[in-house]
Amino acid sequence: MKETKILIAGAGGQGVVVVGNILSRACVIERKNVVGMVAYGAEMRGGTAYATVILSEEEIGSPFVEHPDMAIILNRPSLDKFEPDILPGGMALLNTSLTGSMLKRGDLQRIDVAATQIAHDLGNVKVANIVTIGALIEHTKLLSMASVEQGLSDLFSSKNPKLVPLNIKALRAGAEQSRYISLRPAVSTRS
Amino acid sequence: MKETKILIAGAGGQGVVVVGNILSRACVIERKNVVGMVAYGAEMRGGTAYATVILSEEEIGSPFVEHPDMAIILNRPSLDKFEPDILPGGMALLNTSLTGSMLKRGDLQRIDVAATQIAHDLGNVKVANIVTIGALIEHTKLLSMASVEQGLSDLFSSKNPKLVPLNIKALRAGAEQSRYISLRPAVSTRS
Amino acid sequence: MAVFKRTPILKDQLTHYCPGCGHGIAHRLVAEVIDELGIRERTIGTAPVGCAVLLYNYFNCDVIECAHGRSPAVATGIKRVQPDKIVFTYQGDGDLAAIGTAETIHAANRGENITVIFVNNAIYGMTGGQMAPTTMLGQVTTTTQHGRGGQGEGPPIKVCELLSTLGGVCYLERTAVSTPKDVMNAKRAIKKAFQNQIDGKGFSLVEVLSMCPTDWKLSPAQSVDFVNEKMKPVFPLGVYKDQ
Amino acid sequence: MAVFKRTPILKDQLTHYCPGCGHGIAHRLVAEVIDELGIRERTIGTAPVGCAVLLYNYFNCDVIECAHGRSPAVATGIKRVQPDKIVFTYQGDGDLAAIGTAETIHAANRGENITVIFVNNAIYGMTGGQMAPTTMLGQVTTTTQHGRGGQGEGPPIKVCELLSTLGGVCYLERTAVSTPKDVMNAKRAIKKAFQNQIDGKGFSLVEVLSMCPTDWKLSPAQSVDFVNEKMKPVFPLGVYKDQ
Amino acid sequence: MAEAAIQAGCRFFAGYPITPQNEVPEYMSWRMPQAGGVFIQAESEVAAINMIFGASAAGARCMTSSSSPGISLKQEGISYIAAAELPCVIANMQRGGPGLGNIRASQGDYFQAVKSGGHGDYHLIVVAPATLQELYTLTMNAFDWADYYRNPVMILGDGILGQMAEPVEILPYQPILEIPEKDYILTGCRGRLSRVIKTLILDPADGLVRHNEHLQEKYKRIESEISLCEEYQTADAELVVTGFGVTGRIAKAAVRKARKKGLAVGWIRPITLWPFPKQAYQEAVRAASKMLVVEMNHGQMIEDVKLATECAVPTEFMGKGGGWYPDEKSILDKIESMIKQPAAAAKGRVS
Amino acid sequence: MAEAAIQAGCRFFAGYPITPQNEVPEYMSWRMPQAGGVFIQAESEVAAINMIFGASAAGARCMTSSSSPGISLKQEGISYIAAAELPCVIANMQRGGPGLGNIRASQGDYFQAVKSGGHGDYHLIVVAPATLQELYTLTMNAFDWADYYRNPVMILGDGILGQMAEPVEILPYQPILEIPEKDYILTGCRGRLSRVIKTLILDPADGLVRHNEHLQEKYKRIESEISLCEEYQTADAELVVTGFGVTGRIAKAAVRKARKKGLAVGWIRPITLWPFPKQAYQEAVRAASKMLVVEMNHGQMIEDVKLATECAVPTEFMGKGGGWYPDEKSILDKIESMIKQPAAAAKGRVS
Amino acid sequence: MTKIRFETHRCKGCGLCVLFCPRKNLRLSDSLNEQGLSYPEEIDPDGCTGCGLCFRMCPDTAIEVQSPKKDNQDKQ
Amino acid sequence: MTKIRFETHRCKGCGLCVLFCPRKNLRLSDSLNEQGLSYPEEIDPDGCTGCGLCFRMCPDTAIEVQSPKKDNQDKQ
Ligand SMILES: Cc1ncc(C[n+]2csc(CCOP(=O)(O)OP(=O)(O)O)c2C)c(N)n1
Ligand SMILES: Cc1ncc(C[n+]2csc(CCOP(=O)(O)OP(=O)(O)O)c2C)c(N)n1
Ligand code: SF4
Ligand code: SF4
Ligand code: SF4
Ligand code: SF4
Ligand code: SF4
Ligand code: SF4
Ligand SMILES: [Mg+2]
Ligand SMILES: [Mg+2]
Repeated sequence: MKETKILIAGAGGQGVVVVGNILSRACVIERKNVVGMVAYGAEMRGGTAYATVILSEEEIGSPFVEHPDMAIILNRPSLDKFEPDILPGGMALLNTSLTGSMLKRGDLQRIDVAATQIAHDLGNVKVANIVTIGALIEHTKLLSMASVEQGLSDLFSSKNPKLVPLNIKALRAGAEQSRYISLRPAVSTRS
Repeated sequence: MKETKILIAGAGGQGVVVVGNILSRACVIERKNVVGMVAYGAEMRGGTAYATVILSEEEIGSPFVEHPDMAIILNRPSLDKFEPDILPGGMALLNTSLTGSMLKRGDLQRIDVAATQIAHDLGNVKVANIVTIGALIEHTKLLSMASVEQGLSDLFSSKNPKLVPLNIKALRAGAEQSRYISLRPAVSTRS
Repeated sequence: MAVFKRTPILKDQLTHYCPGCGHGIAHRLVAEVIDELGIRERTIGTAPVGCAVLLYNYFNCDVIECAHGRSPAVATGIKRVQPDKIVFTYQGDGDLAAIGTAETIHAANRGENITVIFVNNAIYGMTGGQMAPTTMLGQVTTTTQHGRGGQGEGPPIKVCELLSTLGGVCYLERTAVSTPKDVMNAKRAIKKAFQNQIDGKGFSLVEVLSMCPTDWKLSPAQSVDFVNEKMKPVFPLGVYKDQ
Repeated sequence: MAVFKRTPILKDQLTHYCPGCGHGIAHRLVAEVIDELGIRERTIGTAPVGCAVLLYNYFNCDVIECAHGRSPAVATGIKRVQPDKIVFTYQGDGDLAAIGTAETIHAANRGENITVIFVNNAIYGMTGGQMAPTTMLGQVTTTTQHGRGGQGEGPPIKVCELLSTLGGVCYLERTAVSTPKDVMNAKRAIKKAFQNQIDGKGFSLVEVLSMCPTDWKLSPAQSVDFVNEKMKPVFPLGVYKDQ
Repeated sequence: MAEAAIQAGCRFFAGYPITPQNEVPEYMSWRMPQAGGVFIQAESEVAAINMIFGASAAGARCMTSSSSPGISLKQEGISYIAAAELPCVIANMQRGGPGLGNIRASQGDYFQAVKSGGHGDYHLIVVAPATLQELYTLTMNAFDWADYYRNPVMILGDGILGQMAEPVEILPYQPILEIPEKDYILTGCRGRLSRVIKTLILDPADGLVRHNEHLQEKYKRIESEISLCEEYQTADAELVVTGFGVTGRIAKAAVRKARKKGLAVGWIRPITLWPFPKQAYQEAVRAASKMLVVEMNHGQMIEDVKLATECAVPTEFMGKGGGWYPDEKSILDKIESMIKQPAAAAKGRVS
Repeated sequence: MAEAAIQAGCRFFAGYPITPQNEVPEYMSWRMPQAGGVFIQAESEVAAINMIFGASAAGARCMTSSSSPGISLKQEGISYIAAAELPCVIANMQRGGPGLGNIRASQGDYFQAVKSGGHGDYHLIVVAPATLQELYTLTMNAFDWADYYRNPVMILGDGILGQMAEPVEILPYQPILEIPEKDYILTGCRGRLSRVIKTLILDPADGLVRHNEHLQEKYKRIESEISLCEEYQTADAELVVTGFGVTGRIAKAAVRKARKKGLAVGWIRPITLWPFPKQAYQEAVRAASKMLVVEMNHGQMIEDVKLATECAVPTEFMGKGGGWYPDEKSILDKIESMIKQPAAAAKGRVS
Repeated sequence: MTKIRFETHRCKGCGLCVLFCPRKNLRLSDSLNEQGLSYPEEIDPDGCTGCGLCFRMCPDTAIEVQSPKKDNQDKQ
Repeated sequence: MTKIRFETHRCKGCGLCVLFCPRKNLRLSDSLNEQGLSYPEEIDPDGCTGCGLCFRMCPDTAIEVQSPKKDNQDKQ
C-alpha cells in the first residue's frame, strides 16, 4: 500500500468529520503520512457532508480525493452521489440501515454493517459513524484497532470524556457485526 | 494670444470658483476653447482654495496650470503660496486690501485693486472676487466686458437673480478703481 | 371542515433545516400569509445570508439573495423601483443586527414600505454557532465558550426596543414560535406586517424568537423550553410600535 | 481672580473652521476638560472624517485619524490594548449616525469604556452641505433641495434616544453650544463623560448641537437661533441615560 | 455625467457624498424626481451599492457614484452584482490614495477597477474618459453596454474630471445597441414561473465552476466586441507614448509638440481599460521600438501594456501617485531622451 | 495558524465569522484570554479591520481573519492601514467566488491580494502556504515582517487549508528579524511630543506625493529583501510548471511523476506572491522553453509569471474558478502534450 | 371526522408534534424513514381531536390534519 | 480689575461675542485683520464686567478675559 484514499459521506450531523478525524489521528500514531479533508455543503447546514483521508508512506501531493479506494457511506443520498466515484475494484462500506444493500456497480467489494440500527440498539443513533470505523478496520486492517481506539479516546477525552466508553463499544460492535462481501470484480470478468 | 492660463486663489469662501466660472462662461460666449478647474483643500473646508482657467484658440492639452500667465490673488497666504509659480514676466492681480502691495519678484506686472475694501463699501465683502474680475478685464482686454457681464448674469440668474445688480456694480467698480503697474521686468533688464 | 396542510406557495421540497429548527415554522407562517392575502404573484422576497439562504428553494415566488446583512438596502432598491410590489426581507439576527445594523436602522428610519421578518435564534446558525448580537448573557457559543458577557461582549441587543425610537417606523412586534399559541400570534403579526405594506403604511418588522437546536446543542424539546424560559424574559413578546 | 483663556492643550494654531462654527467651541470644551482632569499625557483621541478631520492640528495629545465612521471600532482596538489610557472619539453626525451606525451601536452596546463626543450640526459640513441623518424635516440641503422628507428620507435620527435602549451604555446626554449656559452645561457633561471613563464605568456619549453657518447658509447669529429655535425642539437637551 | 445618465434612461441613483464627486448626487437629488426616477442618499457606500443591486434586479437602469475610499467599500457588492450579472453603472472619480489621501487628481485605482478589487474572477467593463464631452458620451454608452451584456460598467474618472469645466455639447441619447428584453428581473411571478436572483451556487456540485465558465465566455465575447482607443500617428512612430484619461490628453499635447520638432513619436490612449485595446498596441509595436507609459500612479496600466505587446519592446514608465500629474514639458523631455538613446536590441527580447 | 499567531505574540484578534475559517475566531475566543490577549467578535468585517487599525496603532501584534466576501469588505480599511504603515496580519481563506459563490477551494482572490483590491498604490506582503506546516511557520514570520516593515501582511490560503488536517510540528516562535522599537505608536504623550497617525496628507502640497514615494521606496526595499519560493529540478527543465498554494503542491506531484517518466520538467511554487519571486522564473526560462501555470481561477498569477519572464517563452494556462481543482493526472496529461509539441520558436518572442 | 396524515418522508423526527399534542396521542415510531429518523404515529387512532396543534408546531409541514372544527387552514 | 484682550489675528469675525455680551459692550471693528475680517472691540473700556460670556462663545479662542469673579478658567 503506497497511498490509500478514503471517503466518508453522510448527512450533515451524522458525524463524517469525526470519522475522518479519528482515522487521521490513528495514522499519526502509526507515523503514517496523512491528509484529512472536510467538505461542508452550504456554509454549514444540510446537504450531504463528506470527509476524506489520504494515508501514505510517502509525501502526499494533492489533498483532494476524487476517486477513493474505499468509501464509508452513511446514508442513501450519499450512496447515490458517491458510488460512481469509487475507484474501479474499490470498496464500499455501507450503513445498510439507511442505504439498503444494493450497489449499482458490480466491480466493487463491499462491507455491510447496519450501523444506525446497531447504534440505536446501543442507545444512541449518533454513534453509527463509529460503528462503521470498527467495520472498516476489522476488514481492511488498514490500521491497527489499538491505534484507532487510541485516536478515538484522544479525540473525545479532550471534548467530553464521558462519551469514550460508548464509542469504544460502538467501534467493537462494528467490528463484530459487519460482513465482508467480495463480488468478483465485474470489469475483470469481462476482460 | 494662443493659450492664456489664469489662476485665481484665495481663502475658502472668497469665491474663487465663481471667478473661474464667470471667466469660463465668457469664453464660451466668445467661442474660445476653455478648460476651467477647481482645487479645494481638505475635502471642502478651510485652507487655500484656487481655480484655474485656460483659454485658447486651439485644442487644449493639459487642464492643469502650473505656471499661470496671470494670477488673481485674493489674500495674503495665497500670495505667499502662488507668487513663485507665476510665469516669468507674467502678471499678478492683487486684492491689496488683504495682500498688501508687496511683491517679492521684480519681473511681474501688477494690477492693484483694493477689492475687499471696495466690496465692503458696496455693502458686501463677498463680492470682492467680482471686483477683481472687473480689474482684470479692464487692463488685459482678455475678453470683452460685455461677455463677462453676460457670463455673470447667466450664472447668478440661475442661482439668485437678485444678486445680479450688485455684482455688475462690483465688476464695474473693479474696472474703474484698479491700477495697472508695469515694472520693467527684472529678468529682461539683466539680460 | 378545517384542513391544516401545507399552503401552495411552499414548494413540496424537503428543507435543509435541522430537526426542530424554527425557520421551518416561520417559513410556513410567511407562506400562509402570502397565500391568504393573495399576493404571491406580486411578492418579491429577499433571502439573507444565514441558514435561510436557500429560502428560494421553498417559496414559490420571486426571490433575490442578498449579501450578508444588506437585505434592507436591496429591498429598498426593489421597492422604490416597483412600489406596487410587495417586498419582504427574511433575516437572521447576525444578518439584521450585526453586519446589517446600519442598513436595518436606516431602512426603518426612512420608513421604507417593506415587511421585515426577523428570525432571532440568538446564534449564528449557518456558520456553526457563534455569538450573535442577540445571544443572551451567559449563553455559551463557540466564540463565548464561558458564556457571553465575560469578555466585554455587552448584553444582547433588543431590536424592537432599538427600532422603536425611530420616527420612520410603522409597526414592530416581537413574537415566538415556541408554543402553538405563539405560533398563531406570530402569524397574526406577520399578516399585519404585510397588510401594512399593502396599505402603504411603511416599515413593519416582526421579530420571531426561534429555536436552533443544533447550535444550542439542545434537543428540539429542550430548545422550545429555552425559548420559553430563557429568551422570553430577556426579549418580552408584544407590540413595540403600531402607528 | 478668574482668567478665561485658551487652555494649554489647545495649540496656538488658527483653525480651519468657518466663522461661527460650533466645532471651535466643542474643541475648547474637550480641551479644557482634558486639562482640568490632568489626563493629557494619557489621552488618545480619534479624528473623524468630517470637518474635524484636522483635529490633531489643534489638540496637543496623541491622535489617530480614522476612516469615515469607524472611530468607535478604532477606539475599541486602542482601548482594549491599553485599558489604562483615556480614549475619546470626536465625530460628526454623518460619521457617527450614517456610515458609522453599526460601529456606534455595537461599541455602545459592548459598553466599551470610551468617551464619544458627538457633534450634531444636522448637515454634512465637510463635503459641502448634504443631508445628514440628523437633518431636520423640511431642512434644505444640497441633496434635499425641497427640504428633507419629501422623497422618503424619513425623519431625523435621534442618537441619544436610539442608544438609550442599549444595555451596555453608561451615560448619554444631549447638550448644545448655542448659548453661554448651554456651553457651560456641555462642558459639565463632557467632563462627566471623561470622568466615567476614568472610573471605568463604560460607554459615555455627549451629543453637542452645533452651528454650521456655512452649509446652513445662515449668518453665525442666525445659526445660533437655528439651533435654539429649530433644533432644540426636535432634539431635546438633557440626560438620556446615567447609570 | 449625471445629465447624460438621465438622458440614457437612468431612473435610480443611490450614492453617499464624497469629494470630488458631490456634484453628482446633488444634481441627481433634484433632477431625478423631475425625470420620474428615484434618488436616495444612502447611509453608506455599502448600502448604496446594495440598493443598486436591488434596483437593477427590479429592472431599472441605475447608477451609483463615489470616489476611491467609497469604491473600496463597494467591492463586496460589486462582486455580487457581477456574479448575479446585473447591469449597472458605477462611477469612480479617483482621488489621491492610499487611505484618506487627498482629493487631488489620481489614477491610483486602475488595478482595482481592471483586475477586480472584489473577490473572485469577474470583470467590469471599464471606461476612462479624458474630456467632459467624452464623459458625457461614454456615460450614455455605459448604460447600453451594461444592459446588453448584463454586466456592471465602471466609469473610471481622474477626479479632476469632477473639478473641470469645459463646454459640452448636449447630444440626445441614441442607443448604440439593441437591448434584449430583461427576462431575468423580479417583478412578481404573475403569469410566469417564479424567478430567483442569487450568487450562492451549490447545485450541481460543479455549478459554480460552470457559472464561472459562463461568465468567462461572456467576458471573451465582450473582449471581442468592445475595444476603444484613440491613436495619433502610430503608423511610423519609433516611440509610442500612452496614458489613459486626462494623462493621455496631456501626453498627446506633448506628442504633438514632439512631432512638430520632427520626432517620430506616436500616441495611444485606451478609452476602454477593460477590455484593454490590445490590438492597437500590438500593431503599434510592429513599427515602434520603444514605449512610454505615463500614469498618475506608480505603474499599473503598464502591466497591461506589456502583456498586450508581449514585452516586445522596452517599455518605460513615468508616473507618481498622490496628486502628482505630468506636465507636457516633462513628457516631452522624456520623449527626447528616449528617442536619443538607441533601442537596446530593437524588436528582440529585452529585459 | 491561530496557535502560531499566539506563539508569535499576537495579542489582539478581531474577526467576524465566515466559513471556511470559523475555526480561527473560535480558537482565538478561548485561547486569547488565556494568553492575556484580546479577542473581539466584531459586528462586521469592516469593524474588525478598523479595530485592527486601532490595536496596531496602540502597539499590539494583531490579526484578523476572513474569507473572500469578508475580505472585500475590508478593502477600505486595508488601504488605510497600508497608508498609515501599521503592521498587522490578515488571513484570507479564499472560497469560491464571485458573489456568495460557495465554500470550496479557490484561488480567485490573487489579484485582490497582490494588485491591491483597495484604492491607491500600496502593497501587502502576501504569502501563500501549501501545507499546514508552512501555514504555521509563515504565520509566525508574517508578524515579524509586518512589524519590521510596518506593513500589513496577508496570508492567502486556499480555503481548503482551513478544511485540511495534517500533522504539524509545533515549533517555538523564533523571531526572524530584529524588530525596531515602535516609536510611532500611540500611548499617550507622557514625556514626549504628541504623535499623530493619519492618512490624510495635505501639507505640504506635494505631501501625499512624497508619502507615496516613501512607500514605493519601502516596497522596493521589501522586494529586494524578501522573496520565497520552492523549486524542483528547474535547472535542466524544458518545461517549467508553476502554481501557488495547494495547486503548487498538486502540480509538484504531477511533475514528480513526469520526471519518473523521464520528461524534463521542472517546477516552481512561489511562497511569497508579493514580492513575487521573479528571479527564480527568470533563471528558469534560461533553460526552459515553455511554461505552464496552474491556478484555481481563470488566470491571475499567470500575468506576474509573464511579467517576471518578460514573456520570454510561451506560457500556457490551466485553471478554472468556483471550486474546481486540478488533479495530478490532468496536469500530467497537459505536461505530456506540451512536451510533445515543439516550442514554436523557442526562446524568441512568441505570441 | 378527524383525520391525521403524516408525510413521513418529510419528517425529521424532531418530536415537536409529540410534545405539543394536547391529547398526548402521538409518539415517535420505532422504525425509521429514509433519512434514518423516527417519525410520529398515533397512539389511539380515535384519540385525535383535530386541533391542529401538531401541524402548527411542525417545522417541516410533515403533518396534515382534517379537523371538524371551524374554518380551515388556521386562517386569521 | 476686569481686562479683556483680543487676539485679533485669531478672530474670524463671526460676531458671536458681540451677540452674547450681556452688557452689549462689544462691536465689530471697521478695520480688518490680516484675514480681511472685522474683529471685536470694546465700546466702553469700563463697561466690561468680566463675565466671560464672550470667551465662552468664541469658537476661535480669540478672547482672553481677566475677571474679578470667583474661580478661574470656567472650571466645573
Ligand atoms: C460578508 C460576509 N460575512 C460573513 C459571512 C458568513 N456568514 C454566513 S451566515 C452568517 C451568520 C448567520 O447568522 P444569522 O444571521 O443569525 O442567521 P441564522 O443562520 O442564525 O439563521 C455569517 C456570519 C458571509 N457569508 N458574508
Ligand atoms: C468612505 C468615505 N465616504 C465618504 C467620505 C466623504 N466624507 C467626508 S466627511 C463626510 C461627512 C461629514 O459630515 P459629518 O460627519 O456630519 O461631519 P461635519 O463635517 O458635519 O462635522 C463625508 C461623507 C469619505 N471621506 N470616506
Ligand atoms: S443551525 Fe440552527 S438555525 Fe440553522 S438550520 Fe440548524 S437549527 Fe436551524
Ligand atoms: S462647514 Fe460647517 S461644520 Fe464645517 S467648518 Fe464650516 S461651519 Fe463648521
Ligand atoms: S391534531 Fe391535535 S389532537 Fe390530533 S394529533 Fe395533532 S395535536 Fe394531537
Ligand atoms: S413535528 Fe414534524 S418533523 Fe417534527 S417529528 Fe413531528 S412530524 Fe416530524
Ligand atoms: S467679559 Fe462679559 S461683559 Fe466683558 S466683553 Fe465679554 S461678554 Fe461682555
Ligand atoms: S466670537 Fe471670537 S471669532 Fe467671533 S468675532 Fe468674537 S472674537 Fe472673533
Ligand atoms: Mg441567527
Ligand atoms: Mg455634520
